[in-house]
Amino acid sequence: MSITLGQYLILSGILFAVGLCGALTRRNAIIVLMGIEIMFNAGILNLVVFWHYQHFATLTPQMFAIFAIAVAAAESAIGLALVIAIYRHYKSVDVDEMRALKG
Amino acid sequence: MEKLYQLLDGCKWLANVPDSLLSAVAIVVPILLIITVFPGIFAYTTLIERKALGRVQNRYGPNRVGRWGILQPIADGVKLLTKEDIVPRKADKFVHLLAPILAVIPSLLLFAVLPVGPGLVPVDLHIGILFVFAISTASVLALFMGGWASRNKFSLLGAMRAVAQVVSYEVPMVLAAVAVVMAAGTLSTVGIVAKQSGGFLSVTNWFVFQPWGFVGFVLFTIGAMAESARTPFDIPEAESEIIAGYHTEYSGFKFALFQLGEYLAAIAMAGITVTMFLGGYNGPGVGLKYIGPLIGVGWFFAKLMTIILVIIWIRGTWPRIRVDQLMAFAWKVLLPMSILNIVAVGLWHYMESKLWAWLVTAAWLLIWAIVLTKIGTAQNVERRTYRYAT
Amino acid sequence: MNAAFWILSAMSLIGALLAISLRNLVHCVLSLILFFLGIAGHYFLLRADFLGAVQILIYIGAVAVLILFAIMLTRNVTGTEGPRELFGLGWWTGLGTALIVAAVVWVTVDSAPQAATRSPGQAVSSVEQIGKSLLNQWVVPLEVLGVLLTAALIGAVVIALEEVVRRR
Amino acid sequence: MGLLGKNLFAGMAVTARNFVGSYFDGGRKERLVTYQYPEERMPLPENSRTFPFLVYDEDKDPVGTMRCVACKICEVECPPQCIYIVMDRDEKGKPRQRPKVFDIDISVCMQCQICVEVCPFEAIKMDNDYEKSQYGRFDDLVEHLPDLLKSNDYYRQIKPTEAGAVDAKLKAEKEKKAKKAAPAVVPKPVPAALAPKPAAAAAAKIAIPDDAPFTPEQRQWLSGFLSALGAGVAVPSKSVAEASASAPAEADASAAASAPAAEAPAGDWPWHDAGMGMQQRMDLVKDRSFADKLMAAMAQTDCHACGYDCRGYADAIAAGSENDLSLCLPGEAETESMLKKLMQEAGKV
Repeated sequence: MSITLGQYLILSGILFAVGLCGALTRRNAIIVLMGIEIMFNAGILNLVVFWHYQHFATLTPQMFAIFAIAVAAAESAIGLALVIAIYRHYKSVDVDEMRALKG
Repeated sequence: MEKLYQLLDGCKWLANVPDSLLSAVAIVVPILLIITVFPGIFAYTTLIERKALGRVQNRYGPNRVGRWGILQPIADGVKLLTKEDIVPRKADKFVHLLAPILAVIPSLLLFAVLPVGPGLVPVDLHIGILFVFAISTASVLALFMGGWASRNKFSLLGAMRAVAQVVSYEVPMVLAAVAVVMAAGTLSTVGIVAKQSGGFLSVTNWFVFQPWGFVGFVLFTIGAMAESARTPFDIPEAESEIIAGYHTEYSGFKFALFQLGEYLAAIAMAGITVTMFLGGYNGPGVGLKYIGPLIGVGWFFAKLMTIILVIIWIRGTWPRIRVDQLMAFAWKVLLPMSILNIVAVGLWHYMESKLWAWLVTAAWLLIWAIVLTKIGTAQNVERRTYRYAT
Repeated sequence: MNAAFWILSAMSLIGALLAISLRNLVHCVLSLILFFLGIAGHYFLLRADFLGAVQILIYIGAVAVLILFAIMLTRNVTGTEGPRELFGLGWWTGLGTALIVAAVVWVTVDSAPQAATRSPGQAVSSVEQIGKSLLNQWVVPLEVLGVLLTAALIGAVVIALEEVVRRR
Repeated sequence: MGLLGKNLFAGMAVTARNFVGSYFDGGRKERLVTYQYPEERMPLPENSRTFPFLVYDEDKDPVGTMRCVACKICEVECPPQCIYIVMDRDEKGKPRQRPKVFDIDISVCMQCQICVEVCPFEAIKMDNDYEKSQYGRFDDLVEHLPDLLKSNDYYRQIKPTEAGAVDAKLKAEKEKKAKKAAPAVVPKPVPAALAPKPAAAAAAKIAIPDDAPFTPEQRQWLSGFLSALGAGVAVPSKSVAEASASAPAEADASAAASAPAAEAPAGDWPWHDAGMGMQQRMDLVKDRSFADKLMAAMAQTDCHACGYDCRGYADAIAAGSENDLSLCLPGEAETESMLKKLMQEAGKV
């Protein structure tokens, strides 16, 4: 019984949920960023799964995945730079303390 | 592996053996070969290095254990195995243990795509070179974890320096490899070596004899040396400044693993240089009927050893350069040079008459080389002025 | 085939779960790396080798190291947190939403007609084709991506160094 | 900015030449500097020194022909006090001029060669054998008499020039002593074992000029030290520093030549023989002068440990200028008690 599309979808769904849970519950900004990374990866995994099961003849899903990975990497770089700048201002990376919008 | 598998499948007296066993054997034999041959080369490279450095400094290398110190690596191995393995009290036990293992795994994986002889490649990935670079970036983590886990300021400093150095020399190395991939048209190492075969005595087609190939060769070797923290770039374990860098707090077997990982990475990178620029197993006599592949393997290891000897020779001569010069050299000289090298390959590829192509690319690269070395090194090598705290 | 799938998914699940639940930050990053390895394994399993190699190269090689550096620069270097501030104020809301999302996914997948199993035919994923199509049909997104990456590069540097410049 | 240019490769050429040279240069010694230790040794310069050893003259009877007379000067002078001597006594308790126990703790010895310089009998010399490592740290590293005894030929072999000078000096003294003893009555037959022991150089008491800025106590020590050095022409005009600065061997020769001591011929003192027992000597001086009695109580070795020779010390005590009776080291308690007894009898104390 080879692996079906459904099983892969469930897997990426769970991973997405785990990433979301991490991003929402944890206080440390870096762990939030990690959660976002996990969500990104779950999404891209979905892409590749659909390419593998249904659209293997074309290359567009893979292209899409490559661009998504690149954007995700750029996003995490910017996110971490923001965290460092905020840390310098607030002297802590605790998400709950970042209330004031004043720069 | 596939070739070995077909070989096994083909011969008659193995016919009744179940197919899965054949494929299992076809997988296990190359793995066993990698695990025995290359650590063996590692052991004897350490001996050759110590003897060569000794002879350069007018003294004998180790000659006490065995005839000319032949058994010295074994003696070192046993010593390191029996040494007490000290873990600092405050160290992060799990990460402290994991770091050496992570240092060795990528180095061994690198050998999976190395074409040792015609048809003798453990696995022929069609994303060979990309796989090599993906794995070698993973070794960066081992450095960092080693330095971080031992909770010691010096090793943390060493780890940060090592990571910065490896990451910043990764870029020119990848771009130098891109030039070769463009010329060879494929990412797979076997394809690249095949592209370099033929020609007079199957030597003239090596990429190193093309202008862009030579520049690529130089850039790649510098990058490889910097990545395995050898010769002029051994800042991470500069004894004088920070004791032994990230593996200060390691002793006994874990230290041996770290050394194994480092040296294997250096040997693997030398192997990749041989594959990409010096025509892998190509050499006079590879084409012969029966003994051709054997001569091919001989050529591969001969080139590998010459590169290792050159690296050792450089280690015996050149001074260590400062961290800021190290970084400046990477970003200001190597990176632009490798991008220009890619342009040169493009030119070479699309010009019909290869002679003209050769001349134009050579001129192009020469001009840029002079310009860059003038600009690049002009600022950063002069004496640093120390402003004392006012 | 099946065994590989289960091992890899177990690896990535454990990696993801640990990444968000451990106290020691560095251990979190290590489990995140385990997660990335699991996903890369999945890509290889699905015959998308180029993506697998790219995933290892970009995520494990760069993003993980980036997060490690971020940890070094922000927290006290030991990287451990007390139990008190492990979970945020409204942590249970986060958990609730995550569960709802998981339930929705589960329901949709189950109710959907049994999707086809692995369809036969030669998968198109050799590096050569990817390279060619990247520079033929996809050349505009590629250039846009290049511009985006340089913008991200410069932006990250400017944000991170903002403070240092003004202080002198 | 020579670094990043041509010089990098010039450096490589140098190391290459060095590397190749070390193999094909006929392995000339100066190219590879290492001595393969256990197989080949580094040749030691002649006056290199490690630990002291005791010299004996004839191989057939090392303990007998040992030059050391157990006068304990080296034991006293040794800065880290690592020498321990017990004088050999025959069954009657008469001191035989030889150490029964002579220990040197080579883990304490700092190889300063002072014992060699202060020994008036050229009995102790510095060896250059450095392979003396042992397993134990304490008693293994104490060298006893049998280990210390080495022949004069060994000494001549390891330090030819120095040994030659010492032999010449000893021969000269022997002739001088023989010449002086010949005209007088033939000295009592001394047991063969002791005969060849050369008498101490009869250097006169060193008179330190009066204007020299020393307290009496320092003066007394200094003169002892100087005479022990066997040096010093006792010409009052020459300053002390210059006297002691001259090399002991050369000065000693001049001292022997111009010894002004108005010294009675040795024959006149039948008791002046270290081999005789205390009682025997006392019988000889029963009817002699008080000074002679005091002299007979001495150990008769003229070893200058007291700062004088035996005659001088006795005269000093008799004249009252010297009131410390315990200076005669070889005599040990025996001489001291005899001196006290004589002083009480004479009512001087």
